[in-house]
Amino acid sequence: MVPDAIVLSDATTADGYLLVLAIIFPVIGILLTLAFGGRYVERIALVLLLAGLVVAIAIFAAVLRDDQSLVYIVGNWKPPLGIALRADGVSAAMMLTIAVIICAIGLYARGEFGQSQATVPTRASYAFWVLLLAIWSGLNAMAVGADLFNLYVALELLTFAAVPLVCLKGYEETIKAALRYMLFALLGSVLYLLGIALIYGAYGTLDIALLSDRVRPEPIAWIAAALMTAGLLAKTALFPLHLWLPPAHAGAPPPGSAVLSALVVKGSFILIVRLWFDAMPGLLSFAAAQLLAALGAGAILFGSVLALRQARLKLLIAYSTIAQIGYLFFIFPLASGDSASTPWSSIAWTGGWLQLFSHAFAKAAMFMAAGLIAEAVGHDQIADLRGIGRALPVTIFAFGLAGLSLMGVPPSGGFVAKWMLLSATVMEGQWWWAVVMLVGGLLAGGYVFMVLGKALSSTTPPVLRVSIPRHSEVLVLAVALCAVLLGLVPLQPSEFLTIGRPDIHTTALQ
Amino acid sequence: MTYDLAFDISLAGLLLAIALWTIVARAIFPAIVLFMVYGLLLGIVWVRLSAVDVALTEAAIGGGVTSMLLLGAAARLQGKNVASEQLGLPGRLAAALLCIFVTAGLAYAVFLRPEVAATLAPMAKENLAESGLGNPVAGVLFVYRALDTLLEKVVLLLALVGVWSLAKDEMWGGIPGLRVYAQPSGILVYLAQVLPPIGIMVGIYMFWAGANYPGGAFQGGTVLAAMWLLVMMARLQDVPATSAPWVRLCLVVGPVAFLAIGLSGFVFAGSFLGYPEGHAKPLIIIAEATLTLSIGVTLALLVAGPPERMPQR
Amino acid sequence: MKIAIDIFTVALVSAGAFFFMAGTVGLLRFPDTLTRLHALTKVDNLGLGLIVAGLLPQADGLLSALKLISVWILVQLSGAIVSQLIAQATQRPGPPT
Amino acid sequence: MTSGVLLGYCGAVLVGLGLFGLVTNPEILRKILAFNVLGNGVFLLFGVIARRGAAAGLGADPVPQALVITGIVVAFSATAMAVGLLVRLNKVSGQTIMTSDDPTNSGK
Repeated sequence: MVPDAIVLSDATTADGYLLVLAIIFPVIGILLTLAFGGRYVERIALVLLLAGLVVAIAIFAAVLRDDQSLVYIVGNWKPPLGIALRADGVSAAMMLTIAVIICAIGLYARGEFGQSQATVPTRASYAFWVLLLAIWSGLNAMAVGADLFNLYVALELLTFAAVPLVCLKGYEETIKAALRYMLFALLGSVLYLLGIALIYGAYGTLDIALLSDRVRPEPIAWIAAALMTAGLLAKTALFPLHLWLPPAHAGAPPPGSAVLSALVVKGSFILIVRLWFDAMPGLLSFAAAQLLAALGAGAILFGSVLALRQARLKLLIAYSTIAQIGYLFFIFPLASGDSASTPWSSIAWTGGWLQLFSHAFAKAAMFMAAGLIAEAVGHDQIADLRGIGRALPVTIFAFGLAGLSLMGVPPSGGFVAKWMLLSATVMEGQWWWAVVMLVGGLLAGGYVFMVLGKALSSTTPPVLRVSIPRHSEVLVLAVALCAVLLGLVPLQPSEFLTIGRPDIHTTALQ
Repeated sequence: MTYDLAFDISLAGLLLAIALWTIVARAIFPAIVLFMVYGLLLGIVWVRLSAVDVALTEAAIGGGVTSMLLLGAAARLQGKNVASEQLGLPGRLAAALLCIFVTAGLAYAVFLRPEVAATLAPMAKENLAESGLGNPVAGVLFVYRALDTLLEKVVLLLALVGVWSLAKDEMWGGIPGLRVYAQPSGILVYLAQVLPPIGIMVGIYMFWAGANYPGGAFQGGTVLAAMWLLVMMARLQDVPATSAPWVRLCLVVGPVAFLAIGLSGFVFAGSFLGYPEGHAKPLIIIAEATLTLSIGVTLALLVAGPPERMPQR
Repeated sequence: MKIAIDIFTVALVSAGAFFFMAGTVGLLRFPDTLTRLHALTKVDNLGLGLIVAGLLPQADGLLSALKLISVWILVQLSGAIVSQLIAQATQRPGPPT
Repeated sequence: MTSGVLLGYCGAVLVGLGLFGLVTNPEILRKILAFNVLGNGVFLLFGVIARRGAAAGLGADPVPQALVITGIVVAFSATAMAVGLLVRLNKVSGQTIMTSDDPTNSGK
């Protein structure tokens, strides 16, 4: 039962340098703003956001055109000694999603953290732009990393950017939330590092492609995989390690909440997928996959029920994130089954990733909408949002569109994703996950309509504290529309998401 | 060999006893002092493992700067509300069980050694000549896995931005709230006058020797940081404002130089973070020299904490 | 000749170790901070001094010998100053934090 | 039993001790201290693996050593940030412990 290696070229491909740029551009921004004391922090950040978007589009186009992974061998030192960067179809799609959302959040954040002149920015606005750039660098490094330790550094980059973002407002609860997040994240990274030690000691490499060839289903690999997965689950906030998420995501300023909930928790999720499907393909046993999905199911039920009980809009959205993360973990039992020749040609593989992308857009739109609502009325108590739909029709419309994706109702990316996952449960004969998904969809409907019902209930609009600029509302709508547009992808396994992955794959199941 | 083993057994026993003590000690102050001792003992353990580079790092960081940070925090914390939230006995037992489980799993993993030890040592040594370095650990840090090192420096700077962002709004760009223990003609002032010349020499020597012998930018930078902190704490020099241009310059010069060398690799070596043939060593020395300075300033400012007052004008 | 040097080393290092032990016992047994400090200074001065002196003939060359001596000098310096600081701290009221 | 294996077991115990302190001690500063003990245990395991990989005239495999140095830097940064958060929290609220109150504040 020797799993096949992921056959990948070990030389830099023609457009491979783009992967370096994707990581380095934000870093240049961080160094520049530190050097110049932040006088031009917003402008530097916006220019680099644009550059990063161009790079992400170029990477996507190159992968699409060549129908193969982009590879970059850093310093021309091939693994196992050196570090490689690889972007397959999944990475390219991920990076494009990240780029679009980060750019949208950047534009959105100009309202809160913008600088009118080239003056020294305030504490919060300076920190926000630097942290946003750092998060982008970390996420890109997570998407293209092919070395477990390099991914650890990327993971830390992400954590160190995400934690201060939580307590940017400096209130007592947000500092407490940030500290709790920090402790969870530290425990997570130390467990992940422990797994790296064991893997290096047993197999002498940290390169994912080389590992896939060397890892055997044996105790040391299991211990390492268990430790690393436990650590990453703490960072992904999968039930029951989710305690840190709601106060952290609800406490951050709105653009921060959007980036944390839409993207940051996904960084460690990609790594879990890479670990089980790419680095240690022979280890994903039926029991392990069922356990991961069972935790996901727990997250869906627990997160949704608690979301229904929230009085504050931002907390409701944060609990909804816990629930929606749960769906992602169905990818493990449903894609590793024998209904398709490889996990990536299964419908669950496409469905799982689509869930990730559409949730990213939907959740970003929701937090941005919640931010506009809170700005307009000065609070986010759901009970007092009566009639807000009249005052901010575009925002509430965007919120509703995003809600469609969370519920899994057409037309939306969430619908296509959940439909694919549902069909996979049928194909794999694992109907029990279908039950959870349907209940989760109903509960999501419950909490989305709880908000919409209030917002649309009264005919007299409330008095707004400040008026919301129209372009902010349109921006939120655009992001929500992205989640809807994802619903146009055909209901079949996506070819693009299989690029750069081997044709034959052996899991422990077969 | 048996003498060695006896030494290691007593070393490990002592280390574990002190670690246990730091965890269960009742008061925070003795726990931190014990942690300091623990850090120094760990340094010896690293020497026993033939990892002198790590030993230097551990002694400088674990025994030194980390303890300083923790002591500073312990001194600043007010209103200690201890023991009200102590975990119940069942909770503690469950936690103990979990930890024993993890330890047993790890011990088993240590016990399961592969027949052929996995190692990249021959490969790392074989290719070292190309870079002109003599210290293989520096080779891994600055040649083979230079991307990790570069990103790690960004993490360090990011931690500093994170710490600064905890300041009050009106203190942004101000002076860090490092505790200054100035007593005119006190003994600390004397130490701060005598030690830094020696310390700075040691720091620079550590970075310089790091190319061929154990040492390097990080170890050297830590010593520099300690010297600067000493000088500031004795108020021989004021703590600078975080917005001071020279502070900002010192912070970024190392990462910028390293990144610039890395980017020039695109043109001159055919790869990011590659070094053109024959020029590797001088380039690495430049990167390390600037990084030593940047690391020193960053570490010292991390210990100094967020800005707490504004410069008087 | 070699044997004489070795005997010299063993004698001095043993004596140094004795002072270390005595100092440690003092640290544990003496009643208050100042008397404990008194015990500790013996460790720094005599204990380490004797050990360094004993090791000097075993050094590879002048450079290593100088390194050994500078270790002793640095410990002297820091030991003396830290003792002063601790002693000053005992004069101040309040807990040692 | 060789020294390497012995120190490996030592690392395993340090991980357990650190984990215990991190989970059970309510005082945040003690949690941070325990995290450092835990981290050191992990690094020690790297060291044992490096020592095991001694070859080509090197006393230990340089790759895990380099990873540990990077890891120590990151652990220090983490400690600095956590301490910063703690001191700030203490200043704002006078707290030094991580209360186990339900962070959900569901309802109101």
